[in-house]
Amino acid sequence: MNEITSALLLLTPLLPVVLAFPPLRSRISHPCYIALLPAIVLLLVPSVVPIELPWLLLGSGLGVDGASRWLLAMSVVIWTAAATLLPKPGNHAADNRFTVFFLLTMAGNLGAIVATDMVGFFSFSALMGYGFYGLLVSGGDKTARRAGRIYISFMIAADLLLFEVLLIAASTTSEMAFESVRLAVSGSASPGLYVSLVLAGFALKAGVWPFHSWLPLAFRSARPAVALLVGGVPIAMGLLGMVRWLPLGEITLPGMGLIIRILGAAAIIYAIVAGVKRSQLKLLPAYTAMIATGFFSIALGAGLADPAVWNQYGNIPYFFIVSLGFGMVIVVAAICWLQTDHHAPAAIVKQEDDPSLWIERCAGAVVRWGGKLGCETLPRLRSAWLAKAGSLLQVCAWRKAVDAAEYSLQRWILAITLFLLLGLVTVFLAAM
Amino acid sequence: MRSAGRRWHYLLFRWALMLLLLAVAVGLGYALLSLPQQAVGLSEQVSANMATSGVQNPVTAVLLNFRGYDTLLEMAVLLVALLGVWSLGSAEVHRKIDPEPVLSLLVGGLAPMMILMAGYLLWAGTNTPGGAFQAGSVLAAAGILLLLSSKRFPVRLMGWPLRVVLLLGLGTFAAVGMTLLFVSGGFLQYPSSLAGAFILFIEAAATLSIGVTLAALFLGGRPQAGPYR
Amino acid sequence: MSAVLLYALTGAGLFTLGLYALIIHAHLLRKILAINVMGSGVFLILVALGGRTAGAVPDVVPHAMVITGIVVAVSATALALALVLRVQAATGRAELPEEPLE
Amino acid sequence: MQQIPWEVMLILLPLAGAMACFLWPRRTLLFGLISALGVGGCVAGLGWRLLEQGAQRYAVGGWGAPLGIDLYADGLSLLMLIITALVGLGVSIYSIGYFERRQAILFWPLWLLLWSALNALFLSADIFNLYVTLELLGLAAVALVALAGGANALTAAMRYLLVNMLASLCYLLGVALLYHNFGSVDIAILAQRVEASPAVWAAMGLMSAGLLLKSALFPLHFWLPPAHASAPAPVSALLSALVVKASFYILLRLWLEIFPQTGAAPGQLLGVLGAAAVLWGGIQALRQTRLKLLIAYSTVAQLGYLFLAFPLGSSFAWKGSLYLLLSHALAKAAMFMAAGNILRFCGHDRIADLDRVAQRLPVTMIAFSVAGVSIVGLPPSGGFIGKWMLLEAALRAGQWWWVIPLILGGLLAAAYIFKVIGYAFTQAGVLRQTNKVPMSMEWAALALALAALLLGLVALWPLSLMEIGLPFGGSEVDAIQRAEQS
Amino acid sequence: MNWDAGLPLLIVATSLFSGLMIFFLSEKHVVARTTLNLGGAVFKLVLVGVMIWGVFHGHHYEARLPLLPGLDLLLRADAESMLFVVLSSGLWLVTTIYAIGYLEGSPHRSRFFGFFSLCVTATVGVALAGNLITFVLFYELLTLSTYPLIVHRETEVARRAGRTYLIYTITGGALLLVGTVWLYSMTGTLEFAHRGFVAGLLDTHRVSLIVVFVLLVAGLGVKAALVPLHGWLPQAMVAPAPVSALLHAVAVVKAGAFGIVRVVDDVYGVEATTKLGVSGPLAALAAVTIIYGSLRALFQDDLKRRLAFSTVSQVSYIVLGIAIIGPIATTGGLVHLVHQGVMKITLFFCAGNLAETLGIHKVSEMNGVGRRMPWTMAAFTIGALGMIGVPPLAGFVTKWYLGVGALDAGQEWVVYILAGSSLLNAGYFLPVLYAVWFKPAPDSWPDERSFGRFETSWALLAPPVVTALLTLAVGLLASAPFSPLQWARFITTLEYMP
Repeated sequence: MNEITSALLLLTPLLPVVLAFPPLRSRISHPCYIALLPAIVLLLVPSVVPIELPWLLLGSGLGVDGASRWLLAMSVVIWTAAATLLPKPGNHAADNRFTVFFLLTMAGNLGAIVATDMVGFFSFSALMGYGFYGLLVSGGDKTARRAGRIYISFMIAADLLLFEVLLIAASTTSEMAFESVRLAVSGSASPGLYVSLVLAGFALKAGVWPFHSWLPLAFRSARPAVALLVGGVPIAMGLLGMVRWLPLGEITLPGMGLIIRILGAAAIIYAIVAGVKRSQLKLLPAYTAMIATGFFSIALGAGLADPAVWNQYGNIPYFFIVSLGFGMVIVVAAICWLQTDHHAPAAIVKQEDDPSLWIERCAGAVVRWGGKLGCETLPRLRSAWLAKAGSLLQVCAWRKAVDAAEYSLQRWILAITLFLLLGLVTVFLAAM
Repeated sequence: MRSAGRRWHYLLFRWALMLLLLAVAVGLGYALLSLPQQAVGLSEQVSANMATSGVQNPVTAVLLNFRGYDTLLEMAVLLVALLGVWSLGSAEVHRKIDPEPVLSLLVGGLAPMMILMAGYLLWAGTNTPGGAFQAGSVLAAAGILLLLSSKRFPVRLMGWPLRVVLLLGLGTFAAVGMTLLFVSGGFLQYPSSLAGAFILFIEAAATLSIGVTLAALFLGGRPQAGPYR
Repeated sequence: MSAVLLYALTGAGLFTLGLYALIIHAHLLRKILAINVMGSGVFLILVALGGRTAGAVPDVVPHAMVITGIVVAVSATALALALVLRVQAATGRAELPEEPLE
Repeated sequence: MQQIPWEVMLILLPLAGAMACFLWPRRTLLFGLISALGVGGCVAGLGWRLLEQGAQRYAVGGWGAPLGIDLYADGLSLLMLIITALVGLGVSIYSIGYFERRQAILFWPLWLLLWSALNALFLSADIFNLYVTLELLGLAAVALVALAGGANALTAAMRYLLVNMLASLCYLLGVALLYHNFGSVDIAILAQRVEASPAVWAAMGLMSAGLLLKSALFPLHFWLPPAHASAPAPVSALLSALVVKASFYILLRLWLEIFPQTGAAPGQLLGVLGAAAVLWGGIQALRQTRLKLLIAYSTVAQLGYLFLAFPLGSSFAWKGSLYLLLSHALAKAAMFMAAGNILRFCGHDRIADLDRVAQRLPVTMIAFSVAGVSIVGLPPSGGFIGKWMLLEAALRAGQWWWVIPLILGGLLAAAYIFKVIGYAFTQAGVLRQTNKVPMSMEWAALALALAALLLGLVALWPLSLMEIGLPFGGSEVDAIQRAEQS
Repeated sequence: MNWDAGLPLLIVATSLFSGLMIFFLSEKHVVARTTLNLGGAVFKLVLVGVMIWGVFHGHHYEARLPLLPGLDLLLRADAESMLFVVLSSGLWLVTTIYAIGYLEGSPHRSRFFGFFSLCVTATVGVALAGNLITFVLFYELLTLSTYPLIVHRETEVARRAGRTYLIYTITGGALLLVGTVWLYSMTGTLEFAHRGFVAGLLDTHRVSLIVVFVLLVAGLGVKAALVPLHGWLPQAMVAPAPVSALLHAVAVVKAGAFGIVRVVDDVYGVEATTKLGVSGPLAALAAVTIIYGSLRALFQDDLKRRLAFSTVSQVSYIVLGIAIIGPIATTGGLVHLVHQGVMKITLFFCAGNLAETLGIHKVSEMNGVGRRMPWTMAAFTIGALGMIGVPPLAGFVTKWYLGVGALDAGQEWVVYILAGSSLLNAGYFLPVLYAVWFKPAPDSWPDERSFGRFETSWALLAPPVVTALLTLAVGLLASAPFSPLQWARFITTLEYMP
């Protein structure tokens, strides 16, 4: 029995990856549904023994506990719903690629849920993030690509921050399982840095205000299947990461709690104001999500300020995440259904030049100016300097001098005279 | 201006060189004067071994017996010089001149005399000053005289016979040395009883070779006959 | 100062004089002559010093050496003279060219 | 029957070969090759004897020093003889294809006489006899240079001859002073009797100056590049590989035996000149546009290395210097032969127009490159071992500044060697007619180059030969090493 | 000669002999040449497998040849050398297959493959060298055997690149030689030992030891492309793609980095390195190199040049790991030796495929190429993401160990270097990936060739796919037994064993 559940655990993230392999996928009729099967079966198994995979990465583990069972269920439902919206597998290259990204994102999502250690969670969420970026961008119009680019910028920044978090964690404890890290960090001298890095990292990933700018764009332009996934995949996993990684209920950081609560409140106010101002039906899910994450932040801030409060919550945060996911699905589906008359199916939109993001403009400017100022001209500058130095040293003159010296050395008279002189010097030196 | 400057440089250089050479000369003179007052040489050893050398003239004894190996190599030097001259090109054809009758007569008379003289010098070398090189020089002088007076040597002598004569000295020397290696067990180690004969034999061959080699050197190039043409 | 030493010093003088001429003169014939003068100086020293013990028989080994040396010098001079002729034929002058090599 | 006197055979065999070649010009090849093989056998025989019985002294004519002349063979002379035989064999095989008949009949007797002179020189224990062999060697070398014909070769030969005569006279004057001071010309006897006096200083100055002139130590190298560059290729190989080394050998002997207590100053001076030679020769080689001149200047530079042992003076340094000498002989001979092949193949030796020689003449180019590895001193090659030993000796002696010329010289050597190799790989603008190169010429060059390479892998063997008769004195460095290890 | 002494020699000799034999084959003998090439490579791999088995079972493989009195040429299989041997012989096989496909029909193949084999011989020799003199020997041999590969194209540009390469490497070799001799004159031995062999001289020869360290690192740093000495690497890009792959991933650059590992770990030993105070400057130099290389890569449009500067940056991770004295960071540095090789070789294979199949040489020409060559570009993507350090690929494992090791050793600044470098890596790789996958393809490629069934010939396609899978595998299975990481941990345990 244990072996079967272990295999199921392994297969949950593995099967989608395997199915993403193009030759396999094209031979199977409904790869997106089949990929979900191990997860579904896993949900039916009453008790799952977590497994240790010491050979995987830096030693990982997989497992399903009470909270993550709910999350898994939510994911399965969301992915099934999204799969129904997928275009029929055809010969279109863009659709094929879309399916690949779909499966990869699925693998990342399911894997992150069943991961029991930080490195595993980090790896799966990275896979999920890059896959989701592909989903956003492939076949979308220019707004979608813009959203994708903002998303990937945030994600890289988030990954960097979370990598630091991992390093800090690893230097405090050798075990990377959630529980032991939580314990170790809460016992460490200054958990503040750790906590703030985790918060910033996952806020970037989940699109929490003020890192929300890709959310409205995504909802405005993405395919229905992708719009359906936004709530359950990046947002839910970001919030889950906070809950899993933070030593909540064990440390007391009142200052930080206050700040987070203020930020949460600001997010809610902003979302309401912006949502009323735009008043576009399609953008409603985005503002809903922002309001939800704002509430979550307030709750989290309260938990940080006072561990007792957090401990009272119990499993509520998990349920909150689950219901957020479900709620988003419903909202999106409803809006889809409302707009289905005048919503053209997402197809290949005419490719045109995208207006670049501010971050890209900055990066581009850095590259341009950096190139002009230093790096590109550096070899030229160096060679110019060398040339200058060369002219100072006058290589030509040196050459002439060398030639002239050899010429005079080749002359019989001078050479022999020199030789005499040397003979004399030798003798006198020796005689001394 | 420029040439004047050069000239000045040249003069300066000359004077510097003279001073330098003066220093060399002074140093050399000082070294010579500082030598021990009494000659430290090999006179004693030479006179002690004269009895077994086979000859009475100590110079010949040193040349052909005590330090005979040097002389052997010296013959090789002559051969190398000749080959070197030959490698430069063939001898120029001398102008066909009609020698004056006086010269012709003189040469006709002198040459046999000189050959005879060479023979005497060779013979005398065993006990008084004289020897192979002196004899050879005289022989060479005779040959050069003949050449100058446009006496042509027969072409068939310019090939193989000429080369044999040229090699005679070196060849004999080396052959005797090798033979002695088997006879008395040492290279150029004469049995004391036969030393005189061996030395005379070698000297005779060497005289002939030296004479002909020097005359051939005078020609300044390869002979116009034979495979070296 | 004995006569022997005088000979020897003369030899040293000849040596340096020859050296001077060898350096200064450009014409090859003069150079060859200069070398022969130097050689004579060396031979003079070699022979003369052998007899510096008054009244004793002069050392004969240097004599033999000088004879060998003379033969060698003659051979070298002969080769040198032949070469001078060839150099003159090839370059038109009996001097060493003093241009640098290409 | 007594032991066969291999020493005498070594001198007489090539002499006899030369005479035979001279007498029967149509059979030069036969006699030449027989002599070459015979000399190889004699060297082997002598080497065997030395290994069994240690250093050998042979009294010519049975008189013995000081009256007679002695031949003396120890590890140093044996190694010089071996290297002469190896290079000699290579050159003999190479010249089969190189010379046309007219030149061959003069080349073979001259070359065998040169060989004889070299063997006699390396075996002689008598400074006057050394003078005679030196003259024999010099005249033969001049004659061989002149063999090429043409204005360049003739003027080079003329210059070379004058230098030879001047140098020999200086040497002879030194011999005269030593003889009249100590009454002997035998090296061993002189070594016992010698004591510091003005005459000894003068003799040392004169003899060293003469030998330095012949060894072309900077700034006395003026005659070497034209002579070595304008001679026929096998002759260039002989001159660079062996002839300049002969005078260095005499200097080494004198320095080791007769003038060991000269004080530090002359040694340092020679070291400085050697360093200057390394750098100057390297720079000049780099500046050359013609291949043979480049190689000739490389010889100037490489000869400079040999003199770096003089300021160090330890037996380890001497051995390193000798090792460099041996590997340079092999490598430089191979290099000149390769240059000869390229000259024959392309009809010119302008470096910039080599035009893919690497592809079209691969064996030759491999030979050149492998020889270049040894010249640069890259491992594994004889040049590397020699350089390593010199470096180690310099650092052990605390005279670290000698490391600089050793390293810079290697870099310069790499620069000029790879300049050639680089152009050999690239295409030139103009295509030219090419001539065929005989196989024997290509493979002879490669064999010598590989021998230079091999010298870097079997170093213990030559080093153990150097111990025969202890020509470099007790090996104090080894003693230090042993003490450190225990 | 017994088997334990013969095996190292045999491993070095397999490629030497196949190389020498290939020289004498004429251009026409394609089958014989291919057989020799692949046969040699496979045979070597088998022998290496035997050796790993043997080392694991406690065999002591050691071959000695006397070089000078008291100084031997020593080939020895220890844990560090096995890491490098496996890398070089494994990737040699892959690269050989690739080169056979790449050079099909081009001239001078015998020469090329001959030197190719010699190059690998030298690399394996560097790996197996048991003392510094043997190391120097093979290190110089490596210089010599790579030169003909760089000038293989026979053009003026190639000759200049070759010249630059030699100026750098020969100078470096000379410095290395001086350092080696100097060290030998002080210690009297050069044999690598687990905790170094200079400890006894720390008090008496402090300054000399520092100077020697600088000489050795400068000599090795040339090949490892540490920053002021990196100039040859981008220029050497004129060489054919398999050569670039070999230079960057397997042989030259790695030999330099491996040498620095040897110097710090087995010549000086970590203790002496710390006591002499040279580890800090070395780490700083490596950090500067990492950032500088990434910055330069950002500005390159030529794909191979971009990859070359990326190499400059990435190889210094190895040096950085070694210079942060500590077991975890050292593990990271060592394991990057393998990881960087696998990733970078993938990228160069892909760049070569682009050039060979479509004539693409510039980043700006790569728009939409992912649709034309999906397999190649998938491999490229994996390699590039690995370089950025995305989990679970190879680069992540390295960065992880370097970061943890730096924190462990109390050097927090390294973490910022790593973060900055990752950011820059993303900066120069992600736009490429975006252009490849999401930008529209142009109407025609610069110089397209058709290869029938696949997007390009199978010999060009298989190697990058295999190495991309390896990139994934060494990251994913990092903790499995016999993985590079485990082997590196094993080495570190030996080095830091109390």
